[in-house]
Amino acid sequence: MTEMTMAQALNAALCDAMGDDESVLVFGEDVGPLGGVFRITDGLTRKFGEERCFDTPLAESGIVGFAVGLAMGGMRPVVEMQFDAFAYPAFEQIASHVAKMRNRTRSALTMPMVIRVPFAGGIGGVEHHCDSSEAYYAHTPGLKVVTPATVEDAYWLLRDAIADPDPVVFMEPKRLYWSKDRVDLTTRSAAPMGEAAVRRSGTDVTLAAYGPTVPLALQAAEAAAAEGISLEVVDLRTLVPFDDETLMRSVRRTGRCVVVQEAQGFAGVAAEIAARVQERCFHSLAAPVLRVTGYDIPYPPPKMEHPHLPTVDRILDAVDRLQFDDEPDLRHTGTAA
Amino acid sequence: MTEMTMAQALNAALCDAMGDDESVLVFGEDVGPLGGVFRITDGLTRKFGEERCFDTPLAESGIVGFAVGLAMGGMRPVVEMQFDAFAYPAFEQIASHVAKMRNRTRSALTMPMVIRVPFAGGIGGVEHHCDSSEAYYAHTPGLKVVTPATVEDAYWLLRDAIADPDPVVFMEPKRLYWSKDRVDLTTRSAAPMGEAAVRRSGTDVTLAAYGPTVPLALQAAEAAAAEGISLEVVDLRTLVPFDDETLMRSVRRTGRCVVVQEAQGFAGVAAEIAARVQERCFHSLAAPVLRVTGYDIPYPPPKMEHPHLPTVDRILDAVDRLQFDDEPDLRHTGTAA
Amino acid sequence: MHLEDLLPSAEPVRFVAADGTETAAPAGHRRPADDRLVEAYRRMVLGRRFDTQATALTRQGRLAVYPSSRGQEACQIAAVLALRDDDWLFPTYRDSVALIARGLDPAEVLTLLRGDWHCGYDPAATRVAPQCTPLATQTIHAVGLAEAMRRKGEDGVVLALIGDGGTSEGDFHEALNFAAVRRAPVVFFIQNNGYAISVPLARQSAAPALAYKGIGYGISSEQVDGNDLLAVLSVLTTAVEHARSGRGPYLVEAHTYRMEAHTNADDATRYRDEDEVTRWAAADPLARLRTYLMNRGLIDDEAVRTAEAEAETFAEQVRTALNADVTADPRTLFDHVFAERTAQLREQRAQLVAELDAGEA
Amino acid sequence: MHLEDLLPSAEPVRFVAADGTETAAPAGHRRPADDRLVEAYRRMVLGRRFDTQATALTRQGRLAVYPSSRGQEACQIAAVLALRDDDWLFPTYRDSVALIARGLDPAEVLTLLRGDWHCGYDPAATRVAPQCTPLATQTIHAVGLAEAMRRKGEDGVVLALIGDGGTSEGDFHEALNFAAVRRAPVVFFIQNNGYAISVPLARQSAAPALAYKGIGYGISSEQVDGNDLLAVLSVLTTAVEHARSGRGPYLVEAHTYRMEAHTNADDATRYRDEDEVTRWAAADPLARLRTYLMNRGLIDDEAVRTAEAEAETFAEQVRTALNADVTADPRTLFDHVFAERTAQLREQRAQLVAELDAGEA
Ligand SMILES: Cc1ncc(C[n+]2csc(CCOP(=O)(O)OP(=O)(O)O)c2C)c(N)n1
Ligand SMILES: Cc1ncc(C[n+]2csc(CCOP(=O)(O)OP(=O)(O)O)c2C)c(N)n1
Ligand SMILES: [Mg+2]
Ligand SMILES: [Mg+2]
Repeated sequence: MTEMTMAQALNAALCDAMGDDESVLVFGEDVGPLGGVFRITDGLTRKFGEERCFDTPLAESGIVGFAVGLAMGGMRPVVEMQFDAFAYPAFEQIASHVAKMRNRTRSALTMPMVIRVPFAGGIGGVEHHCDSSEAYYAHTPGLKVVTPATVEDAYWLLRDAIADPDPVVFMEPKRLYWSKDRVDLTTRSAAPMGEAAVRRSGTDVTLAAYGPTVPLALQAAEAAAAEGISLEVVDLRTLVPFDDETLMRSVRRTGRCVVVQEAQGFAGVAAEIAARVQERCFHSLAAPVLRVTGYDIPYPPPKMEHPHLPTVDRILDAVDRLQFDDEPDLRHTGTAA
Repeated sequence: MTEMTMAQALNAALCDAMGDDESVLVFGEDVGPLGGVFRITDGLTRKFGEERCFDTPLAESGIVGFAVGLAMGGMRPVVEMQFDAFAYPAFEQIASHVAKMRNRTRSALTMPMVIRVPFAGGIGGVEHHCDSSEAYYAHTPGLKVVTPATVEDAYWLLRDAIADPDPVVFMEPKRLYWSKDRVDLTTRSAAPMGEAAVRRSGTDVTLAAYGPTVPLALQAAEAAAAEGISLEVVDLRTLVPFDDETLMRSVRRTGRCVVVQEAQGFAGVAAEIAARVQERCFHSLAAPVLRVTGYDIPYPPPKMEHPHLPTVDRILDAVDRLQFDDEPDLRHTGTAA
Repeated sequence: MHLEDLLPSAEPVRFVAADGTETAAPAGHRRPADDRLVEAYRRMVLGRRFDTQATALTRQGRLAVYPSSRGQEACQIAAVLALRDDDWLFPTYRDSVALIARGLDPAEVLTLLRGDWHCGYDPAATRVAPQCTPLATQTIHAVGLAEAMRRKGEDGVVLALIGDGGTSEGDFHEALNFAAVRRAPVVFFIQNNGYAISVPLARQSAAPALAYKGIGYGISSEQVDGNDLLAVLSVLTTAVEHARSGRGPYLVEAHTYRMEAHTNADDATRYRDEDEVTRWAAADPLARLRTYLMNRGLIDDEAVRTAEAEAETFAEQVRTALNADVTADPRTLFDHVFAERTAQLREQRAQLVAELDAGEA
Repeated sequence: MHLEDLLPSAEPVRFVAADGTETAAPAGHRRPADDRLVEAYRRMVLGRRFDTQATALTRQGRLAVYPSSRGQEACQIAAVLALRDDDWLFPTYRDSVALIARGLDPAEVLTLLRGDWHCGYDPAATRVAPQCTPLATQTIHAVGLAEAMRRKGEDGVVLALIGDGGTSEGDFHEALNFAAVRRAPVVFFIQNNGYAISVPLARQSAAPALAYKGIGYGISSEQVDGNDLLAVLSVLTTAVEHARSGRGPYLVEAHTYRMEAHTNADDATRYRDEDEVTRWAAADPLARLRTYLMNRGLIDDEAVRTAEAEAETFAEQVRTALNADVTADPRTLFDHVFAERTAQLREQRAQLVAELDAGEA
């Protein structure tokens, strides 16, 4: 057991993957000598040389398109988008090629690549540095979308993503980069990519969370326990493919569900989760599936991000609205509207 | 009353808007002498001259970015993206500037522009020509997203969009371009942008649809009526801002809801609608809100688009699954999963 | 690297005038060997016939759509002849004739345009990337693939095709820059056919010539008469050697003309007048090469008849191949989204299969 | 348009050597008037002081982050002096000194970097676009704005700033092309400071110089010694006149150097060695201009003292202005998303207000 940060775990995953497989190439902006602005690629150029980890010209569409060509040629590119909003120039390459190449060639050409995207806020970043863009990718058929919430998952999910035969958009919650944990990466206990994990079991309400909101959900569960309410926390880990089984099993037991997401709410991943849960567990639900998300506004400046972000209080408020007294809550049935 | 196609109504809207307001400029790829590949801008260059309607170099990010600059300078650009997937190169300009400029300048600079996107399929188009991209825009705070389903709406919603002080992504259902109707555009009866419309009243189930799936929903309602089931059809018209009032009023009456969308289902607009409906009408719901959408696959080739697209049968199947006998339907409660 | 090497010739390189007579040999350019020219003629005749056949098939509804390259055959054939079998070609939707010249099965090449499942041929086996529609996106793929080949110790070259309109896209800029910075063995070949659908070159670029874009990236560049097979083949051969020898990428612009409308669905009369088309007809690359080869006695009427007969047989084969109706099984829609179907795709497929069994879909 | 006009000089234009001595006047370039040079010196002293002050404020936590332009003041000041008040400036995050030189309120200029609500100043009133972070995206906005001015009958010019790294983005390519095709009155000014964060120019481009990109679009181009105020001001003035007179856009590359790290948060020792920094310190644009003006007797010790005193007072004002804590009212988060709050935003705002009243958020 050694203590390390999520950033170090991601670095270790890249390092081990490069060591195990010559075809794994890491490139992007400032990932070489600098080691990335978040130091996720720290030391890789020193260890594996310029041929394996290198800086490219400053052009995201070019970086992803270059990776597409390398993948067509049998390589396993792992590219870094420096910040969420700076992946947008690559959107056409991602949506029209990365996601579709296998399909349009009937698997003659495949895209075993990973697009690493540091995402979401909570770090006091200025404009364009804190977008939550996971829904754009999750809505695009042909892409897998993964986001770790623990140090251990950061390592294993990234290893899985790199080993995967299909393209994975790997969303790294910036604010958890410096989160610490004691882990043993020599033996694997983490579930495989594609499975959700119950982080805390409970009986009254299921909290569905992913990436940056998982620690928050756990805090909320802790606080609720003090008030005698038992919350189960499901860490989704993988948004595509989605693990219906684990989540539905939980909701069918608890009969109540709150989805916690940092991204703006409208048409986000939390909407998909709420829709799925009521589609599949309607008769087990004692209350509507509620969402706790960011507001539908551009990500706020550092001094105002706190009021925008989901909080323990908001999660608990949502839990309180789940009609434990079986009285309809008018606040959200829209009669007021 | 004159008979015209949706394409002609859109052309008339552009023509009248340009006539009324000198600052309205129409540009993009092949919108000049050719009149656009769908002829939506037919005759505009002849009527208003090269200064008002013109072809640009072939670069979508440039087209939208150029429009951003024109809007900063007080113009009202109306740009055409030739096909849905060809708007992707402009994604950064749309998400980071069009959507955010007002906010990041505290309204000192505004973006009164319209981005016209011919979207969705049903026209036998080859790859990259039939994407349903509305969710990408609907999930981006700062953008309004509109899609007409009738000839009359095509005219009035486009007029509203051009007159709007904020950026509007105007999604035009390709397959409805040639749909005909007898309309009188001299007097306005159409509801304003921002409001949904009940296209057919019913008592048993609410069908929520938009753009290409509205005519389909109406056919389904017709077929259901024959079987003695009364379906209400709500045409959403505007996805952002969303008209909760009209839809919830309907669902609260019918107690049942099916959302019909052509786009791939995962994290699409239909998911948002299902999530909202159960959040706001839970206690009025006799059954889960079900979705009828495209599959989570890249848009299929012409010969296979039919099995991918929502059909009257699928809508009726969904309606049948709404437990009118009050017996839980296990097919979708996921117990099988 | 001297600036001169990065700038193209002031005038497009040309060996043969429009009337088929040989011009003063352009300085510093080698005339291709005679046997290559005769072979080129054979394939141009075949390509031309294939192209007219494909256009005809759209009228019979056998093809959903077809973008013709009639008038651009010198470029289509030279691009293929300049390459070795182990080199890669990155074509656009307009380059079907090049694929035919490379020996791909016509039915496979036309698969996508028949409305069937995508791309048809096996890109890995043929070393031909799927014909690309999102403009300019393929040019950066070409750079990545070239780098992959280098890493595997292969000395292959990648030739990326692009149109004049496509050069306006940001991806073309990024591709040229990546190729130059990484010294990738890529030849960027612009077929400047004067139009991007309806938009003439003058509205697309104000550059003295598109070939002048190279120097801004440190890329050697040249411009050629795109309807002179000798010129295009000579320059592309030089470009490919340059790339193969590790001297980095090369940019070639060919001045040519799209004789047909953008596709059969397009109405060219809306944006260009017949005189222009007639003028270019006089510069037809196929007639020009035939006259030239005749003048030099490299082919005779007999050879011409043989080539044309061969082309007819080929057209016949294409017709029969496309007579068979496309049978597409919707169940396959879920087969290539991922290596393995996800739980969601298994569910969705099951629903479709149930419908099919119930005879609904 | 002759090719020569589109190609930059073989060597960067320079009037004053690093040691402040005047060099042989570069052919075809006018030396700026003496009074403009003295004024430029005044603003450079002020700009330099503002820059060091801002960096200092990051250490005291008064600024979240600050990208310094120390070493680039000749570019920052010349860019502003070359413009009229009714011309527009499109700056990046690195160009705060230019904004100060244009007379904007320092507290407003630093608003964004203080973590407060966005952009601070009024772009419409100041004719300065919001400092742009998404690289190169502002260059195409500049073209649109220039066209809007032309349409309104104004003879204004737009100067768009961009870094060496930013030139690799597709948007820069599209902006140059749009500007050239539409003959927009835009001056594209590349401050090539040698690095894009940690990436040196050699990994960014293989071009003989970035100024050679112009000819590929039909844009007149020039390169200058970016640490020689006379050269930058002379060339930018020519470029602005060129654009204003309707002759289309102009591209200028200035060779300069970023003396500080990318931002205070960056560690430059990871990617460049001190010797390089020391070498460039000897080419300091401020010292160079001072020596030059002294040699020519255009300023004396007294003038220098006055300028520096003025700068001190200004720095003092900046400190006090930034001492006040930023007070941001979260209710305003919903005020500028749209002209009018949507029903959804009204609901969300109501929830936040309720929380605030309950003292939760
Ligand atoms: C990114 C993108 N935008 C728009 C289109 C639609 N489109 C298809 S072909 C074409 C014109 C291309 O012209 P050019 O590059 O000159 O090639 P040509 O068709 O003349 O061979 C356009 C605009 C596209 N396929 N991709
Ligand atoms: C589209 C985009 N990608 C990446 C970034 C992150 N980033 C900010 S500054 C920078 C380096 C820019 O270098 P350069 O253009 O030379 O300007 P300089 O900072 O040297 O003034 C990068 C990569 C960004 N802001 N925008
Ligand atoms: Mg063309
Ligand atoms: Mg720089």
